[in-house]
Amino acid sequence: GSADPTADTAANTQAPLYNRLPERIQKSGVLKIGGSATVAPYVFKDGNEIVGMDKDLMDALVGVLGVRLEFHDTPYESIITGLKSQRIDVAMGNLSDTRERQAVADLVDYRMVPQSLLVPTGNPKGLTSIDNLCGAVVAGVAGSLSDEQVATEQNGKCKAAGKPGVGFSAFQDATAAILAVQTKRADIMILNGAVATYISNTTKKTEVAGKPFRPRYHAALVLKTNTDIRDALVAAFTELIENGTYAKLLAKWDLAYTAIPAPRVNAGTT
Amino acid sequence: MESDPTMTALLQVRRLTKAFGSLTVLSGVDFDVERGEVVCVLGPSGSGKSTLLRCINHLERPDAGVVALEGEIVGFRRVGQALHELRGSELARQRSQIGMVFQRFNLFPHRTILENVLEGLCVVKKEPRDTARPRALELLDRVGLAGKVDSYPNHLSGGQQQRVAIARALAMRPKLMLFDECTSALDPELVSEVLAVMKDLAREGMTMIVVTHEIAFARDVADRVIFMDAGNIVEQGPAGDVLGNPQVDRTRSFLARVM
Amino acid sequence: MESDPTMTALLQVRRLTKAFGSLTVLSGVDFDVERGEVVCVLGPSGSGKSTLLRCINHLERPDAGVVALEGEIVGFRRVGQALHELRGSELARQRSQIGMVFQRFNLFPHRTILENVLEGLCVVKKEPRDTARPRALELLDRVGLAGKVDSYPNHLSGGQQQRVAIARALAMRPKLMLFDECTSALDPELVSEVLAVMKDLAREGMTMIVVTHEIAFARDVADRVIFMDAGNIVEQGPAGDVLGNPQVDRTRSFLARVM
Amino acid sequence: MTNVSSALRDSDGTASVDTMATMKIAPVRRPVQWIATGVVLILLVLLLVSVGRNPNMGWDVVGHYLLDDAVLRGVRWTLVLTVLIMALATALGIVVAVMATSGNRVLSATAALFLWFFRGTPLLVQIIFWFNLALIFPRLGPAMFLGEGFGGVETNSVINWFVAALLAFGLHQGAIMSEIVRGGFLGIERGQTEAAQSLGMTAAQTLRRVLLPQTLRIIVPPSMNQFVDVLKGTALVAFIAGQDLLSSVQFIYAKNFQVIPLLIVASIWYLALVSVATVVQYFVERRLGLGYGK
Amino acid sequence: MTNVSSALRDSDGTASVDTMATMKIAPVRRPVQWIATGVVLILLVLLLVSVGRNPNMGWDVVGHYLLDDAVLRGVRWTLVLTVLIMALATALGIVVAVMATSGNRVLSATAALFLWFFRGTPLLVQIIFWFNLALIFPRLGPAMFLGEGFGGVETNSVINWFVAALLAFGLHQGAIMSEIVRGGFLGIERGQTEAAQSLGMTAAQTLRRVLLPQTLRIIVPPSMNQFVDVLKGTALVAFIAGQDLLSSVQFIYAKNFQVIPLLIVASIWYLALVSVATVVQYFVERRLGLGYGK
Ligand SMILES: Nc1ncnc2c1ncn2[C@@H]1O[C@H](COP(=O)(O)OP(=O)(O)OP(=O)(O)O)[C@@H](O)[C@H]1O
Ligand SMILES: Nc1ncnc2c1ncn2[C@@H]1O[C@H](COP(=O)(O)OP(=O)(O)OP(=O)(O)O)[C@@H](O)[C@H]1O
Ligand SMILES: [Mg+2]
Ligand SMILES: [Mg+2]
Repeated sequence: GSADPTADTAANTQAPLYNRLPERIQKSGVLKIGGSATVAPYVFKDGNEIVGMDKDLMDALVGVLGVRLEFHDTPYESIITGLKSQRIDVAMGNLSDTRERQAVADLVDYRMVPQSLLVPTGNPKGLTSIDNLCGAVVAGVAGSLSDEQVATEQNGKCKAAGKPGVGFSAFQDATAAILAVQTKRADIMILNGAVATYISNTTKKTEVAGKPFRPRYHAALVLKTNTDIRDALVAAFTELIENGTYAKLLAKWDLAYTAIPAPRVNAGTT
Repeated sequence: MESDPTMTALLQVRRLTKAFGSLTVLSGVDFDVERGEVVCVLGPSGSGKSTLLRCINHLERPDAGVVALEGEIVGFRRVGQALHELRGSELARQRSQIGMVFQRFNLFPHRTILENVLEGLCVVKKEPRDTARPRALELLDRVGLAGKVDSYPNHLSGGQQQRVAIARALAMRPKLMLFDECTSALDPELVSEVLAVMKDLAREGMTMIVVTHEIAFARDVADRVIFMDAGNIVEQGPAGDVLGNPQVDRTRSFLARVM
Repeated sequence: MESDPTMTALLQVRRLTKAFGSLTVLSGVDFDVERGEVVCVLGPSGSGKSTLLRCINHLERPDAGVVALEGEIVGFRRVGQALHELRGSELARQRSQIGMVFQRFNLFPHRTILENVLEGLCVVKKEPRDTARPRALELLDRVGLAGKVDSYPNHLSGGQQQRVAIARALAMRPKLMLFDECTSALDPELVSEVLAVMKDLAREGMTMIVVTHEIAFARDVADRVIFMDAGNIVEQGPAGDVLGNPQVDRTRSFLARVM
Repeated sequence: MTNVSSALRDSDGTASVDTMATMKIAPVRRPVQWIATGVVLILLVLLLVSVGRNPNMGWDVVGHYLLDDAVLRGVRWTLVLTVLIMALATALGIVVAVMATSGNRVLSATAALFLWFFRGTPLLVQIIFWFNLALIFPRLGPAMFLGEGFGGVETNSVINWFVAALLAFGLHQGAIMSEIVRGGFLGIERGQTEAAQSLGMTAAQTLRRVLLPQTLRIIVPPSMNQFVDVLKGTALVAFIAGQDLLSSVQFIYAKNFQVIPLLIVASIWYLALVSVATVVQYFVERRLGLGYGK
Repeated sequence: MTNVSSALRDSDGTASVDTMATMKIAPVRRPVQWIATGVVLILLVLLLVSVGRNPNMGWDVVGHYLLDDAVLRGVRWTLVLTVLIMALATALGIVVAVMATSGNRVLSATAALFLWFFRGTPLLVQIIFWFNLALIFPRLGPAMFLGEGFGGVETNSVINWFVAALLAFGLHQGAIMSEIVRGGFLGIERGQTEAAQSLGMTAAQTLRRVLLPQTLRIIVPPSMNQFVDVLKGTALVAFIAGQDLLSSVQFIYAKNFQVIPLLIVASIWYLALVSVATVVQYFVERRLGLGYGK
């Protein structure tokens, strides 16, 4: 595992929420948080350094909890197993809160992110909303939840209206999906709004079309048995929201629109 | 190449020369073989006997000189004043007229012995299996293997394998048969069964060139014996003369050692 | 196993029996070999000659009967009223006292011929290279290969390879040497050079068992000839008697065919 | 007739050689072997029980998804892909191996270049390239060499994930197979070619009737390694929106986080497919081995 | 001394055999070969130009990242991993091959089971399993067989991505190498073992001094295929947060989305490494080939 070299402050027993932490974490003085460092702008690598919106949030969290952050780059496959084998205590990143996932872990919701439409620059097909997708091909990321669902729904609607249907292909990750849009294999991507904004700012070949829609919670995962850590996280997020750090950080990454008034637990409804 | 086939010898070898790198293996060999003649080639190891046979059916490309079967050059075509090498089906047709039996049998191990004999007939001569089969069976019967037609080569003794190899070559109705030490890889007791088949062939008038170390066979069967050393024909003549009363030292010392 | 080595024959073979599946290859073979004796074993292919040699140095495990070298059972240890097979280093030590030369040479192709001869000395006898080397060179000189010590086996002629194989076996100072048709894979002219080395060995008093088809060699060198057929010793006696005046039909017909 | 000279002594308790020749040879016993078997088996059972009862393995989830429609569809695609790829790769491998051993310098250089490139580049890269070929060549045909204007068919209409996978895997495995086939050719004695030639077979007939059938026997075992490799390797099609076995379980666990049980589902299927393939291999080898060995 | 009987005719313009025997044999010309070379080369150049000038290839980005620190670090990790894995796999392969051919039924069954399992399960699954071994065995040691109470070292402290990769690849490649080594053993004549035995070598000496050195020569070419496979296959460590070449470019394009140029960077490195390996192979084969062939 790769510990973040920037986070090596010693345990601070004076921190406001130090006493909310379970004893074993107080003893070790370390909170181990895992996430996949391949999703800009949430957690990604800049050179050798782990950066991103969620990385900033993690630093702020351990700040109010008074422990040191140990970040583990943890690909999706190893998140639950990592929690169970205690390689990590918490998982954060581009993780949506859904009913299915609530069956496996407890999710502390700390942000609400809508979906966006990403199209080639100039939007050649003039696609601006999920309601005019008839005849288009949608690219999405395997396992991301809304895109496939949206495509299927719209496909049904178009067919019912006697129009050409909506095609859908799911790719391993966002980079592969973007290539599909670039090669005109797909006409449009449906993806997480923050990621879409980041991509359109980075590549110049794509732009965000229409308005964001269907927001959903992003959450930090803990094992269901670790209610103590869950509660500590809720308290920490509450503290960050109240002391203004939360708003400041979201603003820094142009994500102020994803703010929620208070953290919630397992609030996802789809 | 409109020569009258009845006027020339069946096989004419002229100035045949072959080198491997700096090693000259044949240095201008000349001889003829008449129809029905049996020629035995003797000589020490490395003297070029195998290379001579291999040049005759163009398994080896000579550096100079020619081999002609019934007046037709083997392996080359004359264009103006030069010879151009033949390729593909034309060369294959010429080779199919010359049968060859190898020291190590070289049967096709993945086919039964009947299929081995049918192979040339069906693939090269494109005879239908129905008509080829009786002929193959007849040949296998003739070499004494009628009972083994469905065996695989590796399940036969060396002597049996070599007899299949002879049958396989005969199936093509060759005009000339080449034998390259075809009994040297055999157990002593098995040698005689192969030699017996070859004697029969000779008696029936097949033209044969036989490279061998079996002096007794040469004496009994050969019309002519050729003795080679270092890529040259050192001595040749009727079997009785060369073997009984060799004129050249090299022949004499060789015969002393192997007899 | 405390027998007095000077009182018994060097090698005793008793009731030696071996079958492969349902095929009995040796059916109770008995014979002795005295110190310094040269025994030639003749017989048709498949009569069990190779299997006999291979049982003597326990490359093949007999089904019944024993082989004893200087009164010590080869390959087994007596425990109460039964024989238990030896394994590992004890068997290896026994084998190192019996040299064997194979039909197909079986030199180690990845080592030079000097290294081939050193292999047994350095690996099995654990002699230091410095002392082993002069002995290996002397042996290679003795078989006439002093000039080739750094060649690889595949670059030598068959006759040369077989002479290296003999040197390799001799390097172990064996009490008994076994030769299994060690000239059958050779060109006729090369046979004599190997036989010459073997004659020298015999003259120097090495005890040898020689499976061969070279009748002339047997007549010249053997103290005794054993004729085998179908896993039995059919006839044995002084070379002159067995070869000149065979008593048994099978021997007579075999000799007629290979002589 | 024999000149047996050994003394028939039985002094100081040692048996004479003649006595020993009548003794029973003890059947080979291997107590260590049996103890080892026992220990290995017990450890294996303990390990299996330990793994089997581990709640993290989620056997109920495994059971639920083992015959799930999406998984079965994945199995079908994986099989179809693998079979087609191996067929393509074998054909290509034979052609390239013939080129490499042809003695024609242009052909053998082309073969070497082919091998170098397609064996040396990561498969993932090749897959992504083929799938996104339109990025480089929007149209296939003369336009590829001469420029847009010269026309050709639209690339995206020809290359879907399936075609891209076939091309990428086929070329890559073709390169590997060519080495295997070349090894097979080297394993056939020179005398076989010469025997065929002296019967009057042309080079093509020799190849088809003599060399290839014999090579087959040699190349089946290493090809099996390749088959298994491709079977599992097709998982890479997940990168180009393909639908093989592994990507179908990835789709499922991406939603429900049941990573371990779903990977077990995939493993069970792969092991089953490999086992079936091994049985098939056994019979194929037996058929091809006719005429060899005992 | 010769009995030449051919008539020295030169009628109707045909040369006699004797005349033809003096003719020059035309040097082999292959016009088709040269035309083919030309066409292939021209097409290749056109293709290269077409690809080279394509803006989507992003050659400036390629140049920028080719020697990037993160990429170089990836190259180093890939090399270290590959070399260690191959060393491990070869050692393991030899042991398993010896077991498989030992004639001891327990050993050969164990070898077969090993092969079946580790060759048959997808590598990805094996990697994820090893990385998350703590899930099944929180402690390594007696606890694995007997239950938590019996102690052992903490699994997560032992198994990081590197150890997990070594284990997963080492076992998987070890299974494949065992088949390769077994093939090598089969390729050695039985006579070699017998010659060694009759010199008095023990089984271990025979293996070490006679069989293995000769096997080496046979197994180097297929091992090379495996080496190349592992070199590229290590990319799978991306699934367990490893840091090899391919994952290091994936990290970069996750940030800047320059997928194609960065895949080209990886390809260039892989091709370079494979080329170096091929050159090394050439010299190794030449050394091992001493004593064989001409
Ligand atoms: N393909 C080849 N390349 C190089 N040298 C060769 C080749 N074929 C044969 N030679 C060499 O040419 C010489 C003559 O070989 P050839 O096989 O014709 O002899 P031979 O008389 O048949 O001997 P033998 O009785 O051993 O079969 C030998 O020195 C041999 O090493
Ligand atoms: N390992 C084995 N398995 C089965 N049968 C065998 C084996 N070794 C030898 N045989 C058979 O045992 C018989 C005797 O073989 P052996 O090699 O001892 O005969 P030989 O007298 O040496 O014959 P040759 O002169 O051909 O070498 C033969 O029929 C042979 O096929
Ligand atoms: Mg020859
Ligand atoms: Mg024998």
